[in-house]
Amino acid sequence: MKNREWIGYLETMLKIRCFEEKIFELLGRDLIKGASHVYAGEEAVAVGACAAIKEDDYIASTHRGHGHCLAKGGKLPEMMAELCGRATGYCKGRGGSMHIADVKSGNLGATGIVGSNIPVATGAGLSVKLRGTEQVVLCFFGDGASNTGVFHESLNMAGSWTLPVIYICENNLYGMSSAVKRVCSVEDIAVRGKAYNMPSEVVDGMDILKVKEAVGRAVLRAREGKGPTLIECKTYRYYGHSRSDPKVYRTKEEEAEWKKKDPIETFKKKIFEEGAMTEEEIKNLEEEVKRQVDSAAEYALNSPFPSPDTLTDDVYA
Amino acid sequence: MKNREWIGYLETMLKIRCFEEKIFELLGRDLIKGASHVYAGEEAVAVGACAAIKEDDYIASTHRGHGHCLAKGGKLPEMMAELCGRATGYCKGRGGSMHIADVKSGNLGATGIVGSNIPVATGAGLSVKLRGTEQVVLCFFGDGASNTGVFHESLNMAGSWTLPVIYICENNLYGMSSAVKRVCSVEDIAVRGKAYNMPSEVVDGMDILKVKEAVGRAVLRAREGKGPTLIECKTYRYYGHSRSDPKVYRTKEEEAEWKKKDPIETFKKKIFEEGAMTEEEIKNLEEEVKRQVDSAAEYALNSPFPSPDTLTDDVYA
Amino acid sequence: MREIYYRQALSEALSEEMERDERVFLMGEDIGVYGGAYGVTRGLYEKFGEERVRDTAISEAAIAGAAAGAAMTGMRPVAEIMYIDFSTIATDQIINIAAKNRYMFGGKTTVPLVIRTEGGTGRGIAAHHSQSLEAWYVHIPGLYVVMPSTPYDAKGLLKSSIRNDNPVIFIEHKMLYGTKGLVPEEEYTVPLGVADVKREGGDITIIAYSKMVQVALSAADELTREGIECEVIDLRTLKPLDIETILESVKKTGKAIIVSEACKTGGVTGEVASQIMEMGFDYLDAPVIRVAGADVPIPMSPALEEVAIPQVSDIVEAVKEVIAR
Amino acid sequence: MREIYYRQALSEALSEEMERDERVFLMGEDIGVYGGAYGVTRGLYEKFGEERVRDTAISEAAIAGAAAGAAMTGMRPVAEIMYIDFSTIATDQIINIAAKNRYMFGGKTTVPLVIRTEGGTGRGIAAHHSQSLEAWYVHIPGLYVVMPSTPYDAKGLLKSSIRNDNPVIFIEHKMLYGTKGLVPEEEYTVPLGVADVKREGGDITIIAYSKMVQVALSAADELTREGIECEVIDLRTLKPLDIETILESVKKTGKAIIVSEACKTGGVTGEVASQIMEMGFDYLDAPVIRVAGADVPIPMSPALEEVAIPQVSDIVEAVKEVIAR
Ligand SMILES: Cc1ncc(C[n+]2csc(CCOP(=O)(O)OP(=O)(O)O)c2C)c(N)n1
Ligand SMILES: Cc1ncc(C[n+]2csc(CCOP(=O)(O)OP(=O)(O)O)c2C)c(N)n1
Ligand SMILES: [Mg+2]
Ligand SMILES: [Mg+2]
Repeated sequence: MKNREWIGYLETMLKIRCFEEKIFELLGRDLIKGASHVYAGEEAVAVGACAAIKEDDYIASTHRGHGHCLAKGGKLPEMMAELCGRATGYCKGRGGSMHIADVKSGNLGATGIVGSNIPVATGAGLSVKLRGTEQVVLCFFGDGASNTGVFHESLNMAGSWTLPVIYICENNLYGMSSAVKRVCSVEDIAVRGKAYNMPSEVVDGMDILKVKEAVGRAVLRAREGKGPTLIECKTYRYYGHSRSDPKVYRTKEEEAEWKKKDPIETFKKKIFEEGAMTEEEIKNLEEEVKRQVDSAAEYALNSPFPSPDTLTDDVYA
Repeated sequence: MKNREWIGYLETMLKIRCFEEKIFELLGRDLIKGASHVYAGEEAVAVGACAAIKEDDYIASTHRGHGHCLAKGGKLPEMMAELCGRATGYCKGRGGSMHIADVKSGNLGATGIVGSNIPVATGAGLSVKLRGTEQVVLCFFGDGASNTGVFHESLNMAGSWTLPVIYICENNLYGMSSAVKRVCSVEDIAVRGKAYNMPSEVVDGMDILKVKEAVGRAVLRAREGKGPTLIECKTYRYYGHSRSDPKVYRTKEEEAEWKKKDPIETFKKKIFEEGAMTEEEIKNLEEEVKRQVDSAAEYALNSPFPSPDTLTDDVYA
Repeated sequence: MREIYYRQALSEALSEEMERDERVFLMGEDIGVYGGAYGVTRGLYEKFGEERVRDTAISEAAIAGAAAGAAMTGMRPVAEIMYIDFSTIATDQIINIAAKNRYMFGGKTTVPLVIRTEGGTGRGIAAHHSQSLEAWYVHIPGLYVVMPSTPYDAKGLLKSSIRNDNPVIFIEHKMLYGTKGLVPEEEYTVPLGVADVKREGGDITIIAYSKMVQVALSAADELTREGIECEVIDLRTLKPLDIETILESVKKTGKAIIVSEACKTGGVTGEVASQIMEMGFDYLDAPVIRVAGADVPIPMSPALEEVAIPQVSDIVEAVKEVIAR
Repeated sequence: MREIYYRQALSEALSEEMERDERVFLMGEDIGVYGGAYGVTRGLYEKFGEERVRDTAISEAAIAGAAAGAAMTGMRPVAEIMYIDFSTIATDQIINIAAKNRYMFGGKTTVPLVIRTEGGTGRGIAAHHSQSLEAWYVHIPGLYVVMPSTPYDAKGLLKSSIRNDNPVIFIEHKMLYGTKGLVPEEEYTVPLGVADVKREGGDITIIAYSKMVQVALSAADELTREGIECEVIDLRTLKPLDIETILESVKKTGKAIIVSEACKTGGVTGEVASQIMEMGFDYLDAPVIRVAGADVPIPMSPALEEVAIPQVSDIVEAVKEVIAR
């Protein structure tokens, strides 16, 4: 049982990494327009967190949302098509990278406005409470987002109404070029839980099992009606903020240091050591994932663009 | 020396109380239009805090701003005229109660939008820092305001830039009808200082000397370049939120309990006990203040309304 | 038919819709025991309890955003933002999330929510409590904007807004809460997107909305004594705009003025006037004139507040000017 | 004269004004070592240091409010809000504080600040990064709204904005940063509130601003080949509007169209068209037609983004339509 789960986690992390590498390539070849904020390096957070919830639970995602979408059950072809602006994408090509949403799978959507998903997640939590289900909501956001006003208003709301929301801060040390050290008055975002009387903890965001464990505890509390939790995952984005970012604000040494803790490599090692998979099985899985991503890209690039006639569809229900 | 200061504090507190009672009366007689949020009961906060700063320091005020304005050196006639919407008021009658500002005396203004003075105060602190003076900024706001997004963004900014701003939360237990217990996820707003790595403390807001002391310490720190402080003053507003408020959300017992701690009565007692004034001197002072307030009201009610020709003056500099 | 207050009409709409549909709930500042700043929710807390009539902290952005999140997950929130002036704190959530999510996500979600707020001048409460910001929301695709002028419309339009599957900005007027009008006991709704001819007349069309409809009707009364018959159109819904009803009237009268309390520059009046010009230029005997608020922050002093917005006399004058051309 | 990029022209304006006046400083997200999302502040951090080129947290409301507080106490901040879409988080501070404090406080303070931001479509970055929200700010008394279309204007207008004692919303266009134009080496400024006739012509007036000026000029080129001479007016400052220059042109041509990327409904185009009608009705041979963005959130897909906003062909068509009347 554990084996099967672990293999699933590895597969999803590999999918994310491979997807992001493909995206980076397609951006470079100008086959994808617009901006894409890639998630490579942070896979353990989305996959670990989503491993702790069920299909009918919700997530709310960010501008760096491909990983969340895949971890919550998003399919490669529809995602790839969306990023390529095609009619077959999750959002019919209207959203692109920054607005990828698979509402059916419980993903309330990525957003281009940093922090703006936090009240939405909170409202989903309120909805759960009012409807009386046992669902929970995972709300992903970055260290930078923790400085926005809506972070504060939302966590206060969730705290005073004991809503079933787990706030997951992906602290990757920077918001664009701005180091937490320079623009944030605290080093550990988790400290901010105190301002809402909310349990909080710092977790190694490069370790999928630790993330899953921490989120799992919070989910349990939430399902028992004990309210929200703030979990800070220390992690790192491998690429620049966006493709054009020359990364002058950080050092090669720092990058190397973090890559040593690579969430996929360390988990592969663990899987191998615990005998859940052989090296060959791992290799096969990697190749299989690569094939899937390639075929998703092919599907996307062969898909039609949305017809201009559809421009004004769906503005209103 | 101490005597002279104490008498001054008492005089200002009396002025505020008497001013507010007059306002309440004029509202009832429909001689003042609009809304007025009166400060009676909270006098020790404004007067104690302003006693700790100098003339060229700044304050930023709230919708409940008459007390702050007087404590920072505002004059009764111009204030009264402003509340009555007259051309002779501080703002030429354009601001009224909710926007009273005496910019010359360092009062950056009251505001009708709860919380919106907090970034302004923070910016004034930044200005001080950039200009390299030793000024400080006192930023008043309520318990309710501590739940706004700008509270969070501003305190984070002040924390990370070590700005000379003292954030003074007037926790009077309610924001309009909403008890802190019901809408705020923490009981002591001071706890929120932790979210910004900011020193903070809770002070008895009914005791002017304690307020002055705490603010004084913070001012010293600020002038030494050691950054902002959050001070929470526990206090109580005697009247309803505004004149029409039937106060169904609180009990007569609670009101009586707080009135026992009346900031003016307790300070009068102290002054008398320490021999700074005789009972008669106190009585004379009270009468003198009453005369000043009455004469300010007369001045205001005899002042002209602004001429309609001036409607579009001063929209632009 | 009985006469009730605008405030009561709104309250009945909320109460009836909450009874009809358990997904409907209210959230906002001081809407519980306090009953709302203008008393619209009075009694609802006692009737429906604190789960469905939720007092919030002073957190306008979170109110709007949480309403959107709840709406996307099966509820039908009615969120109150006490003054439209404070909606400026929530605009990101209103326009970037609530208004756009459906389109942006490929039509795969709906965001059925109502933001009840109020605007306008008249109480001497100055520049942070007297604005008319409807033009902002009219500019945003994905939103409805509704502004009732009578108790009848208030009730019927609010019920329709709650049943609508799109985000609706429902803007009441502070000086209308205490006005009375005929409202049937029986259930009814008023459709969104349909203007109402509040008075017929053949000489000129006066287009107005919210409290200015009442002012326009007074002006029309005055003008009829001088032999000028005004047709008064109440827009009721500003977005989508019922341009057909307007054009039909202008076709008949050949002349129009538009009245609004909002600052003239950049207001909704410009949009309406332009649409008339674009689609009805050949009907026009004279330019469409706008009678609107001065371009100033609303001053507190009653001496200034009044002159900052259109009065009956301003409308009368504008009508005569247009007629005289 | 040398040719430089719009981006560089802006950068020079900032640098020169910071050298001229030590009260001028910059604050915003990623404007330091990163040099700003569109590179405008590149090099300024190195030149002026971190005190005067201040990187902020992601806190748009605090940025705008702190700028106002600094402005009221002797500084002249230039605050950058990376995208106008994010200015919706700061609208309370911009319109209720920065715009109103002077008037509300009896004229006893000034709030000299510039909010630099950018808007518009063209990069496939969808509905949260492509809006044109200038209409919102044009509606607010107390603000200036400036939208340059060329490197020359960008530099001259930004310098004037920084020297102006009022809050100025300075809106750049994402697709103009990489365009080049003639800019003198010597010091100059461009006055606020003055439109510029970018091309003379007697048959029709095309009014545009920001990037649409370039699109309109291309359309005019195309139309000249068919014998239609367009006068192209670049508004440059949207508030206050230079209606005199517009009326003068319309008096000559008798016809006008207005072009804007913003959603048509409730956009600035309606204001301009209405003012022309109100003040120049008798000059008009045909209705003033608006060529504007579709009423949709900007879609990411290049296939849709392009059709959502006016293209050269749309302008050409509209001109012909008006001429044909
Ligand atoms: C409200 C807002 N401000 C600024 C931006 C520009 N921006 C996009 S991502 C980003 C950094 C976000 O940092 P963080 O929350 O830490 O997420 P990360 O990118 O590190 O995953 C910024 C400033 C934005 N999209 N929205
Ligand atoms: C942004 C905003 N939301 C709501 C209001 C309405 N309102 C005015 S005062 C007030 C309560 C403020 O509470 P608090 O900050 O505790 O100050 P207090 O009135 O208790 O002094 C409310 C909700 C407002 N003026 N501004
Ligand atoms: Mg980050
Ligand atoms: Mg309070």
